[in-house]
Amino acid sequence: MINKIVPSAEEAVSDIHDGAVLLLGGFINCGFADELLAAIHARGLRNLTAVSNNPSVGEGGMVKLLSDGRISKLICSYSRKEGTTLIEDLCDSGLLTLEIVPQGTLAERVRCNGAGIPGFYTRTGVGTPLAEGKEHRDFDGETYIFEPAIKADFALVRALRGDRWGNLVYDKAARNFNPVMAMSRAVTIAQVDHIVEAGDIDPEHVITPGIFVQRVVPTRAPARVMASAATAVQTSAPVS
Amino acid sequence: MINKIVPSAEEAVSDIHDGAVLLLGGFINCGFADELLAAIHARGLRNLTAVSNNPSVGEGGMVKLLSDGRISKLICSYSRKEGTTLIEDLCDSGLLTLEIVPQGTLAERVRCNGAGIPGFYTRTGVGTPLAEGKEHRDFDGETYIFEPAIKADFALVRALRGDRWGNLVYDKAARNFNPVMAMSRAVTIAQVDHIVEAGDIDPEHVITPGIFVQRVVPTRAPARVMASAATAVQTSAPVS
Amino acid sequence: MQQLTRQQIAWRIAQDIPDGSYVNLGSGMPLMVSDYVPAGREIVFHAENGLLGIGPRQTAESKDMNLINAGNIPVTLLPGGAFFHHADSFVMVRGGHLDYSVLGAYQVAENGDLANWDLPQGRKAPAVGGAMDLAVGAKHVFVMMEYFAKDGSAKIVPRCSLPLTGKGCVTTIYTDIAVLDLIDGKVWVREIIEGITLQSLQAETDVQLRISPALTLLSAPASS
Amino acid sequence: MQQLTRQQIAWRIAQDIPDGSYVNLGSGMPLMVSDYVPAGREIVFHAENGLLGIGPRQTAESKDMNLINAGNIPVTLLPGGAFFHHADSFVMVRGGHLDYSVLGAYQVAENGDLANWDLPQGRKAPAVGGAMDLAVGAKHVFVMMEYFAKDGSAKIVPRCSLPLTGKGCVTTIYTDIAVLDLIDGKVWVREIIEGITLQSLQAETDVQLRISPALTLLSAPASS
Repeated sequence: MINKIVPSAEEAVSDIHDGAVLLLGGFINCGFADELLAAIHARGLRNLTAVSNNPSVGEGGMVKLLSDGRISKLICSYSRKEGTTLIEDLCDSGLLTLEIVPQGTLAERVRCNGAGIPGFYTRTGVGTPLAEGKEHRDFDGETYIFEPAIKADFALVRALRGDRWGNLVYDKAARNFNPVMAMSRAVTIAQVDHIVEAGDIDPEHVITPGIFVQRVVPTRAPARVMASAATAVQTSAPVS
Repeated sequence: MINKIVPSAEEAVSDIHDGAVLLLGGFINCGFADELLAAIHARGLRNLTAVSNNPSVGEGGMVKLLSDGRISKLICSYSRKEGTTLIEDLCDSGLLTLEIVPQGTLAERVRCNGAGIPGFYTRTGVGTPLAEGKEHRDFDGETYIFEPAIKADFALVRALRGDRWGNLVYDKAARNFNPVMAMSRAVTIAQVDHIVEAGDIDPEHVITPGIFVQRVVPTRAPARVMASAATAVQTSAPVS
Repeated sequence: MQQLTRQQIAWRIAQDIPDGSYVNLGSGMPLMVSDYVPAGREIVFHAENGLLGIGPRQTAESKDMNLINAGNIPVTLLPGGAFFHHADSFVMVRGGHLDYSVLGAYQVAENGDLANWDLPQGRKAPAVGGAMDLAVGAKHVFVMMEYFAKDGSAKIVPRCSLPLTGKGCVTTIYTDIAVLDLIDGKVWVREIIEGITLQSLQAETDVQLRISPALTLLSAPASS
Repeated sequence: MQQLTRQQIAWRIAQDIPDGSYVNLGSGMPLMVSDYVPAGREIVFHAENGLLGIGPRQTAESKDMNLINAGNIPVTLLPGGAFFHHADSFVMVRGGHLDYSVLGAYQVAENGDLANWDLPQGRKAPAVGGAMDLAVGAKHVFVMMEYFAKDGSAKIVPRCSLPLTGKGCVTTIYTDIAVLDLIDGKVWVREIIEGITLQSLQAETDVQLRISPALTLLSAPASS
C-alpha cells in the first residue's frame, strides 16, 4: 500500500544533508512550507542552496535560515527583503552568494530539470547584465541565451490538500512556484494543510499528481493566511 | 465585453487558408474537434499540414481530410490507420509527406512554441533513425538532440466545458494533447460540448485559461463517447 | 502648464487598452491603471504569480493573503478568472500571449531599450522579478513614468546608462508631460500637455523628438 | 521443457515490480502485466495519454471511450488517480519519474539497445508512439518478448539489425524461456525454465550468456 504521509516535519526532513540544494515553493510570503523550513533550521544544517523566487517576508521560514547563515547561496529573481538590509549584510560579509534569475527563467529552469531537458533558450535577459557569460544563439533572426536546468536534492512545497498517494491541490495564489518545484527530479516533500482520503480530490482537479511527490506532511499549526490591512506589507519594487 | 463564442463551426474556421498549419488535439479517437474538422473539409481547403498524434480512428474528422487529399503533410508519432492502407497509399502516390516524431517530443515541441522557446534538447531518439540530421550535443556526458518548436497557424481543440472568456476543462482522457495545442501561439479554436457562464468553472479547476483560446464553438451533435464493446476498436501497435 | 498626476497618467494609459485585452501591470505605479478601465470594457489582468482576471482590491478588514497580486496586494478574482502555476504563467508572458505590459522605468532609450531595475547607487540587493520576461514577451510594452528624473534630466535618453531590463522592447511611453511612440528607433510625440512647446521639451531632451502627424493635447479628467 | 505462456510472462514481470512503483505498460502484451499485481501491492499505472492510477478495464456493455489507455482500451481510474495533459505526461516519462516501463521488442542487443518499432518488411506506415521517450526516461526498462523470433532466431542479438527505439536502455528481458539481466553490456541469465540447459540455449544464441550467481528456475503458476 502506498502511504507517503509522514507524521512530522522533523521526520520528513531528516535525510536532508549539509550542502543540499533546496527548491522552495512560495512567492513573496504566500505558499511557503514554513514548518518544513523550521524543521530544517532546527536540524542545524549549513551550507544550503535555496532556489526561491524571493526571501520570504516576515521572520519565520527561510528568513531564519538566511539570518542564521545556514543558506550560503540563494538563486532567486528578487533578493531584497523590504525594511531590512539582511541580504545586503550577508552578501557584504561573504556569507551569502546571490544568483539573480528572471522570474520566468527561474520557473522554466526548474521545469527543465523535471522534464529531462538540460536547459532552454530564451530571449529574456538578452542585452542585459544577466546575459553576460551565457551562450548566445540566433534562431530565425532573434537572439536567445541558454539557461541551464537547475538540479536540486529536495523540493519543499506547500499545498492546501493532499492524499497518501501524494496528489496535491493548492489555495489560490499560494499555488505559484509549488507545482513547478514539485515536478523537479528532487525528492519532493509537501507540507499539506489538510490530509484527505485518496479519491477525495477529483482526478480532473489534481494539480500535482502524486508521482511527483515523495512525502506528505500535515501542517501542524492552522493556516494563517488572513492578515489585517496593517500587516499586509507591500514588497513591491519601487518601479516595475 | 469579452465574448469568444462563435455560433457555428463554419464561421469559426472561415479564415483558415490553404496551406495552413493546424495543430489538432486528440489521441487515437478521443478528444478530436470533429465538427471543426468537418467544417474545414466543407470549405475545400487544400495543402494543409496537420500536427496530430495520430490519424483519428473512424471515417470522420481528419480522416476525411486525409482521404480526400486535403492534408499534404502529417506530423505525428503514429501514422498507421489500422485496417486500412490509407496512409501508405497516400504516401506512395506522393500526396502525403510524413514527419514522425516521438510522442513526448511532439508535445514538447508544441509547448515550446507557446512558451517562446525555439526548441529543446532531448535524449529521446538519440541513436535511432529519428536522430539523423539533427544537431547532437552533450550535456553532463549524455548526448541529446535538438528538436525545434513547431509553429502553427491554428489549433483545433475539443473541450467538455468552456465559457465566453475561453476557459476550458476537458473530459478525462480526452484532455490529452488539447491543452498543449491550445497553449501554442496559433489562433486556438475550441469545440466545446457545453457552454457555461463565466465563473461557472471554478478558477482552481480551469485547465486551459482563456488567454490561450480565441474562439469557442458549441458542439452541434451531442457527445458520442460511448461505444459498445464491438466497436471499441483497438489500435495498439503489435509491439510497444 | 498642468502636468498629469500619476493617477492621470494611469487614466491615460487605460484609454489606450482595448476591450478584451490581456494585460500585466507592473508593481507600484502601473497597478493604478486598473482603476481607470473605461466603462463597458473588459480587460483581463494577469499577475506573474498565477492569476488571470484580477478584480478590485480586497476591501474586508481581514485580508486573504493567499489571494495577492505580484505586488503583494490582496486582490479579488473576477468570474472567468483562473489560477495556474508559475511555469504556465510565464508561458503566457514569454510566449507572447499578453497584449500589454505596463512597466515603470528609470530610463528609456530612443531605440526602445528599457532600464527599470537595479539602481546603481546605494547598496540595495538586486531585484529583477518578472520584468525581463514581460519586456520581451508582451506584444506592446507601455512605460509609465515621469518625463524628468529627480535631477531634472529627461528619462528618455539616446542610450541607457543604467543596466538594461530589455532591448528595443518599449512601444509607447506615457509621462506627465507627453505620450511618445517609439517606432523604428525614432521617438514620436503623439500628445503633449497644454502650455509647453515641443521646442522647449526638445531643449531639455537629448533625443530627437518628432511630431506625430496625429499630435493632440494630452489631458486627463481632474478627478482621476 | 515448459515454455511460459504470455500470461505467465506477464505474471513473472509483475512479481518484480515493488509496491508503490510507477509503471507504464506498452500496448499489446505488456498490458497483461496489470492483471497479475500480487495481493497487497499498490502499483500506479501510467498511460501516455494523461492518466495515473489506471484500474481494471471497463466491464459495462457500453464503454466510455473518453477513458481509454494508450492502447485504446476502455479502462477505469482508481481512487487517487489523476488526469493531466500530454506535455505533463511526458515530463513524467522523459524526466525520469517512472520507475518501470514494460515494452515489447523485436530485438534487444547485449548492450541494451532496443528495437521495437517500424518493421522493415511490408509497407506499414511508421509508428513510434511514446516508446522512444519511455526507453530513455524510465528508471528500469523491462522487455517482454518471446525468446525466439518466428524464424527460430534468438531475439537477443549482438547488435540490432532493425531500427533502434533506444540505445543501451534495456535493464531486464523477460521471455518464455529465461529472464536475463543486462548489466554493463553483458547478458546474465537469472532464471531459466526447467528442461533446458544453458548450453543448449547458448548454442542457439549469438550473444554470450553468463550465469547469474542467483540463477534459479523460471516458473509461473499454471493458472496465470
